[in-house]
Amino acid sequence: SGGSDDSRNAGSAGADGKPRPGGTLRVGALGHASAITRDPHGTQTNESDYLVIALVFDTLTIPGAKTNTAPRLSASWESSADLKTWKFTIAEGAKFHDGSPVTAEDVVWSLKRLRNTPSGAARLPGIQAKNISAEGTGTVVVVSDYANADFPLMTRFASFVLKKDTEDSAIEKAPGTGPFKLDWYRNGNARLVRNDDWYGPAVHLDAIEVTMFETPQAMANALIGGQIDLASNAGAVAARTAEAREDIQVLRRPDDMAMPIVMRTAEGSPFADERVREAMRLVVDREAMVKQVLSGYGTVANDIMGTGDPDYAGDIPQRERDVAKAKQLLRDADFDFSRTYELVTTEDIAGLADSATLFANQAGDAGIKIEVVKQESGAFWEKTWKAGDFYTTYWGTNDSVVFYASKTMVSEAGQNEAGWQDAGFDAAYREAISTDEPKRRATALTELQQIEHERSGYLLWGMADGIDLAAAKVQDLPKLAGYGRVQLEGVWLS
Amino acid sequence: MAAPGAGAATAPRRAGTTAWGVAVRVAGTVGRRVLMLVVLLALVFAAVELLPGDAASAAAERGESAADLAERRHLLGLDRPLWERFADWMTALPTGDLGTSARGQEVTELLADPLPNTLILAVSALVLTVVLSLLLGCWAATRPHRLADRLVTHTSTAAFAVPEFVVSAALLLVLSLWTGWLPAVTVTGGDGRPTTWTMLIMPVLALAIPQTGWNTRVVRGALADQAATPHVEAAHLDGLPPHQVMLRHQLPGAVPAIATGIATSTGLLFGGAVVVETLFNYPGIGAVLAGAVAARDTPLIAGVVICAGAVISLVLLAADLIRDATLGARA
Amino acid sequence: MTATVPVAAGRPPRGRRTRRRPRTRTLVLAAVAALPLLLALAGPLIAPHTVDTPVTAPFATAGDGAPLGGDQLGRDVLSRVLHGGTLLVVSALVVAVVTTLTAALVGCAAVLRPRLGRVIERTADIAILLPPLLGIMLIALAWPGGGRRAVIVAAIILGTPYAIRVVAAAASPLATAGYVEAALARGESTAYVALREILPNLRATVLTLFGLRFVEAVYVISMAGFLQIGPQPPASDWSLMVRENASGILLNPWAVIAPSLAIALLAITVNLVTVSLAPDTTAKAVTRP
Amino acid sequence: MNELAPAPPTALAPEDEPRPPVITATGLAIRLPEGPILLPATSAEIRAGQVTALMGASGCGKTTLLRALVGHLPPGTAVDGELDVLGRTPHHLPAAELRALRRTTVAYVGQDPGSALNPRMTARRLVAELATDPSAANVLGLLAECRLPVDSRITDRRPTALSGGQQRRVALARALARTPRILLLDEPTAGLDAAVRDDLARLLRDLATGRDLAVVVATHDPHLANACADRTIRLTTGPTAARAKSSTATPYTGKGVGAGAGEGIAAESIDAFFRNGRRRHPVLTGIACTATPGSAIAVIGPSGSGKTTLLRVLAGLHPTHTGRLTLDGHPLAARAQSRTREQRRRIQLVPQDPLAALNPRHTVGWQLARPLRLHPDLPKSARPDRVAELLAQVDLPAAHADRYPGELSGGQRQRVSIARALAANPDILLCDEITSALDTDTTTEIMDLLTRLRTEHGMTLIVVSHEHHLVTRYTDTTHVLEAGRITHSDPTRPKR
Ligand SMILES: Nc1ncnc2c1ncn2[C@@H]1O[C@H](COP(=O)(O)OP(=O)(O)OP(=O)(O)O)[C@@H](O)[C@H]1O
Ligand SMILES: Nc1ncnc2c1ncn2[C@@H]1O[C@H](COP(=O)(O)OP(=O)(O)OP(=O)(O)O)[C@@H](O)[C@H]1O
Ligand SMILES: [Mg+2]
Ligand SMILES: [Mg+2]
Repeated sequence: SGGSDDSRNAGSAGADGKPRPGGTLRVGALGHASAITRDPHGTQTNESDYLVIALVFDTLTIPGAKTNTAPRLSASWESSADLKTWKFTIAEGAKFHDGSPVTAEDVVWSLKRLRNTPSGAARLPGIQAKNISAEGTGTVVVVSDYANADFPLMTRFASFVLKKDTEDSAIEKAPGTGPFKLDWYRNGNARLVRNDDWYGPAVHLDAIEVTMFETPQAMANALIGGQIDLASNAGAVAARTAEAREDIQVLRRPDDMAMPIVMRTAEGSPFADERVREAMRLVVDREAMVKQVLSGYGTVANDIMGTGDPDYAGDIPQRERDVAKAKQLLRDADFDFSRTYELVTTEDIAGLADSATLFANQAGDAGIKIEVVKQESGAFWEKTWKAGDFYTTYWGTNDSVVFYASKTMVSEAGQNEAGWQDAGFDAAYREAISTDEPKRRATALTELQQIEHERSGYLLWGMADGIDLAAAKVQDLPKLAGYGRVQLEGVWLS
Repeated sequence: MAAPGAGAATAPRRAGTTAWGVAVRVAGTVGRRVLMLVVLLALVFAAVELLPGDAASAAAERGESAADLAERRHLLGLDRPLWERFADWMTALPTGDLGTSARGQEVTELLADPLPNTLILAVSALVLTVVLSLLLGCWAATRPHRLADRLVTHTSTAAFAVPEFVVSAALLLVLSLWTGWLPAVTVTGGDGRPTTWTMLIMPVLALAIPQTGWNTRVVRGALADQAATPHVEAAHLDGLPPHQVMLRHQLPGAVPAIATGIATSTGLLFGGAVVVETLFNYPGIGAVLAGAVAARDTPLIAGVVICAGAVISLVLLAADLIRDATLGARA
Repeated sequence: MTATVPVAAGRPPRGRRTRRRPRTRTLVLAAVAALPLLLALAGPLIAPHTVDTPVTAPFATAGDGAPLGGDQLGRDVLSRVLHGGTLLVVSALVVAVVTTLTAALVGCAAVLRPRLGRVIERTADIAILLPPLLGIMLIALAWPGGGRRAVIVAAIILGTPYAIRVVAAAASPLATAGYVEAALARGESTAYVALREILPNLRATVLTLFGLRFVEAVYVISMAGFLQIGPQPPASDWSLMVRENASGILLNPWAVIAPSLAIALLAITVNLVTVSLAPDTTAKAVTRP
Repeated sequence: MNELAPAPPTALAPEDEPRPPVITATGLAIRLPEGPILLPATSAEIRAGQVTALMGASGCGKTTLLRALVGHLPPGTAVDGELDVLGRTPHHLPAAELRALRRTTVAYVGQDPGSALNPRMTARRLVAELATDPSAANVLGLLAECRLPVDSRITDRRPTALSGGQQRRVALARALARTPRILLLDEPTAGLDAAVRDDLARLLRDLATGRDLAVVVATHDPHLANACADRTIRLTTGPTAARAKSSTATPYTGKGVGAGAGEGIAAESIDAFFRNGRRRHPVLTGIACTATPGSAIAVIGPSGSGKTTLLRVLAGLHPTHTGRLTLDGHPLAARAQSRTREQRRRIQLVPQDPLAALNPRHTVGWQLARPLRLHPDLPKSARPDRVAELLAQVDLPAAHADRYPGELSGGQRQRVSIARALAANPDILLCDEITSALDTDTTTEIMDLLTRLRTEHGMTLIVVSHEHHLVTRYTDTTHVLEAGRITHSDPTRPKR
């Protein structure tokens, strides 16, 4: 299956007509000096690093617009009938920057290297290193431990391909296969030049200069001051500032970021009772949250994760605020109103702590006392995440309902944030991933989403738009949510 | 009677008047400063150890298991006793090796680019601070209790109270966003340095303004103390012009206190750099430090501390030598 | 013919006569200067809105209901500014008072006990090598639940050695003063000598120190607040406001300017008060024989 | 109104050629509004080429008058009458003109010139700074003129390395360097021994005649006035400083602990030194002396021989020494802090420097009352009376109890310092140049008082002084201290 030709998801050539070749695009991206990573298989907490890596190296697949997995280094893929064995065919004419062709051996070596990193199990779920092999020079075979109709989805973000047997010490200078070659890299900043030999569609830009910014604010200031042409993921406030200016375009990429509130469903938690969770979901004023926390740059959500999925169940009725009903539910569930509940949050991303604050304020209307506790990022991820009763979390890839189901909601999921165990949900999930028959799959997915909407541990009040700011001359910017924003190879300057 | 005072003008030390004596004294002073740096490092090492969490968990990502963490801990050597790690780190120091960060990079390498950048920033700010605060302080001190004096005193107090981030915000708003005179942020080139020198102006100003406030107060205070000494009063009674009284009689006595004030400022400048560099996206040590503390990256923190400590030690050393010189130890 | 020598100090020479007459001018001055301080403390009583309910759009410009516009969540900037000073003032006061008192007592004792003096000098020398902000970060991180208390403790720990040094420096010439020796020789205790003989002569130093310590405490606490150590978001705090709202500075400058001004004003105020209380050190020069 | 008392006609100035006075004061009075009078109405004329001595009891306004001449009065003082210094009135001059007057015409050397010299400049630079001709030759000439041995390296030393007498002469050279027309000196001989004093007198005479200077010397020392003054102006005491007669006051003595009993204080093989870094620099060597109750011992010797140090050793204020101290046979610790309260109360020191001896932040009354607390048997209510009594004993009005030390004259401060030592009711009183700032009458009264305490209550007196007549009149044993050793000890006069 798969292999549609929308690798250029942002491909509409714009009203101005034909793309003009040449020019240097100056991009700002967020990052911290202390977190700089050069290894494509490392943990890139810096967007700037990920951007550079994603332009220099290629993954097997990339996020797409029509189907959420689009081909890249792998031109096409197919699975066995049991949905366990997947075969990826390497794109015609794919070459490393040093001129040598990309072979299946290179890909196998790279995937195995990825699998053997500390977080490899999470990045290639269900795949063991020994089950990755080459078939000839152009095909890679991956065997999953269980049926997984959505496996190609997993190869979108980290499956960067390097030359076989690249030394760890040579990683920083290792040739990639991507649309741009590394000219220089220094402390998070880099200059990339066009790879004229790229196997993909024509690249128009001569070069891309990446500047790392510690704060979105500094990045927005740089854009306003004309020091960069594109501020990647600049945030809503910067967008509002720029809105009035004609020389700056504001790009909204919907369904970019989810900031759900997690309620622990396990026994012993105050939210173990389904009715309490329902009440919480009724108490939140979603419009107000979107307006105040996201400055309006977002959409109301319906407690289902993966809003950008083409299979998203938009027909499930939107839950509205109903304080009276919430109170009734709470009373039925013998909810302890005298207690003050701690809502733990962290300040990793803009708006997260604000959402908690505002929610606490809204919950007060139903007589629920909530105190927001802000934890330092490290402590939050170590102590609260996956363990706390009541906390905020965030996810940046929202184009797959199944992705969330597998990663965070099915009973055995490694990152089951709410400790949720629901037999009905598990069954629906299994049904969905073990078939590639569209109708069966669609029914299963709808069922899955319905259960999630009713009973899960998530309160998803809204989705933040991804917001890029760009100078007026920048054309054909990527429009996909999340990491889709790094696909800058189609951009040109007018 | 020991005079544990920065500004206490004690009897001239006459430890040595020969070249050899001077050398011994200077060596002693340097040795003492180095020893203090070592003590400080030990303290910081221990303090970082007290922090909850460690480098392994800080560098971990979502989905890592306990076994992965233990493995990472072992790789980073975090399972060895603290003193052993400290000893290793210390013994490698003289070879210029600052150890390996929690993310496995050479600390020396991590600091190679940011440190010079921060030094450029801090030194420019320090020079500006010294010049401005001496001028303002002396100017105010020659007009005691007049409007100019009060104005300088209160303005400098306010300037000091207003932290760098407020000054930065104001500068940014006025000099860049509204007028467009200066680049809003620093953009670095392939050589790791800011591409134009104009990018330095705002960060330097943001650092220098609060410190100038503090040092103007110090200078003004030290000069007021000196003004109360009988020999300055006598100089006035001898009919010397005010600038001459200031330069020959008042200022030399105030130098030790001023020098200590400036040394303190150096520490504050490093702190301020953390904020200012973030706001102006300046590629310096401040950003590295902030990240290192968040990540409990002991070797990296220690690396930054030793750099900052060494610079402050140098300033203090200069202060020591100036104090000796003005007290006439070599007379 | 009677001529009066102008009072160089701008206020009557201190002494018996001025002591008896209430120092009206100083009192009035202090009262006026203390007004913003009181406002910071009493602000919550007169704030029009609560600090946590949005009343307008995020970063809305000044207008209906919100005289200084809205902050990043659309909460009333004016109310938050009025609320945001109390804790800052109280924390800074605590830091300044504790630091100054400790410094005054230990500093005086240090000059009477040279060994203690040397220990303190060394400690201060080491403390001075650690950039204060780094110290605060370490202490605050070592005590994660500490919040504001951690910052206060850190500010005290980091500020005291230097403050002691300043007092000791000012006190060291007094240790050999005739009256101190006379007091020691007639059998007074160290505490008495430190408190009643040395300290009164350091009034100017100690008051100035207090003023500067307060300002420094405001600086350090707001710096910590800016770095998200100490006061935590839903709370309104001037430094926090500056940080939170910095991104919207072009949308509603007041959200940043108002708390910044408040911080600056507070510092000037406290300084005015201490300056008006501190005796004029230059006045003593003229009463020499 | 004060009288102009013409000096004995020893003056060399020719009487037949009257020159206009350089300074004229007519009914000049200085007071604080609603406060005490600092200088009662005074008229005087001062002429060039003459040395004018300004004399009068302690606290009569000598220092105040000199300050008025350089336009340097305490802030807030009111000035009545006329003052004309070469056609100008100093306290009315704008800052710039006043500065020019001080720079070129009127040179003032204060009572304590040592601390008025910048400790960071060498003697040579100090003089050159003010010299109208700053050439090396001229500067050395000036220093030589002030009797400093210029051929030694002394001119390259900083003030801290100079003795008190040398400092005084550098200050004088600094004053002369700007070729002034008027030279004002305040108590130039306080604390100096006779030889230095005579030297100075000759120098002043030479300067007045040789340079045609108007020299004004404020002093309480009749010898100096006799030796060099052409004219003497006597200031009478103002009404507020009216003398309290001390003869009526009976000293309070408490229980008279240890009076007449015991063996007194004894020192054995005392070696005292100063530490300078690691090096020791000895001041006293092998000192042995005993003072039995009721005795009076004088310690004399040249300046810098260690007299003050010896007293401080006894008082426990100079702990860097070896040797044995005993009080009534019991060992006495080297540090005052290590002695018992009673021991500390029994030994009292009146220090040499009256300025530093009193805490500027406490009133005279407070400072006198404090030692009274050490008497367990003196009721609290009796303390104010006792304070008044102590003030009367040293010839000060009771109203001075309300004053701060800064509001007293040099001599008044010295007397308060004595009163404070007496307040502790000591058995041993250590007196370090306690009369250096006092006029003859006051000196006599104080010394008589101390003698009475000695004879009636067995108080031991150890006196350091330069004034030979005092030593011979009031003590019975003299120790001569030279370079840290007692070279000889003589009975001053037969024991009573
Ligand atoms: N600031 C002051 N406030 C009140 N009274 C003062 C002040 N200064 C000086 N006096 C008083 O003025 C008088 C004159 O003081 P002055 O110093 O001129 O005396 P003097 O003649 O120099 O005495 P001595 O020989 O003791 O030095 C003294 O009675 C003194 O108590
Ligand atoms: N702090 C010090 N350090 C080193 N030497 C000192 C110090 N103080 C005094 N001396 C020296 O000790 C010696 C004795 O001093 P002391 O004060 O006892 O002399 P004195 O006999 O009282 O002299 P005077 O008559 O001038 O008061 C002097 O030579 C002096 O230079
Ligand atoms: Mg006098
Ligand atoms: Mg002496």
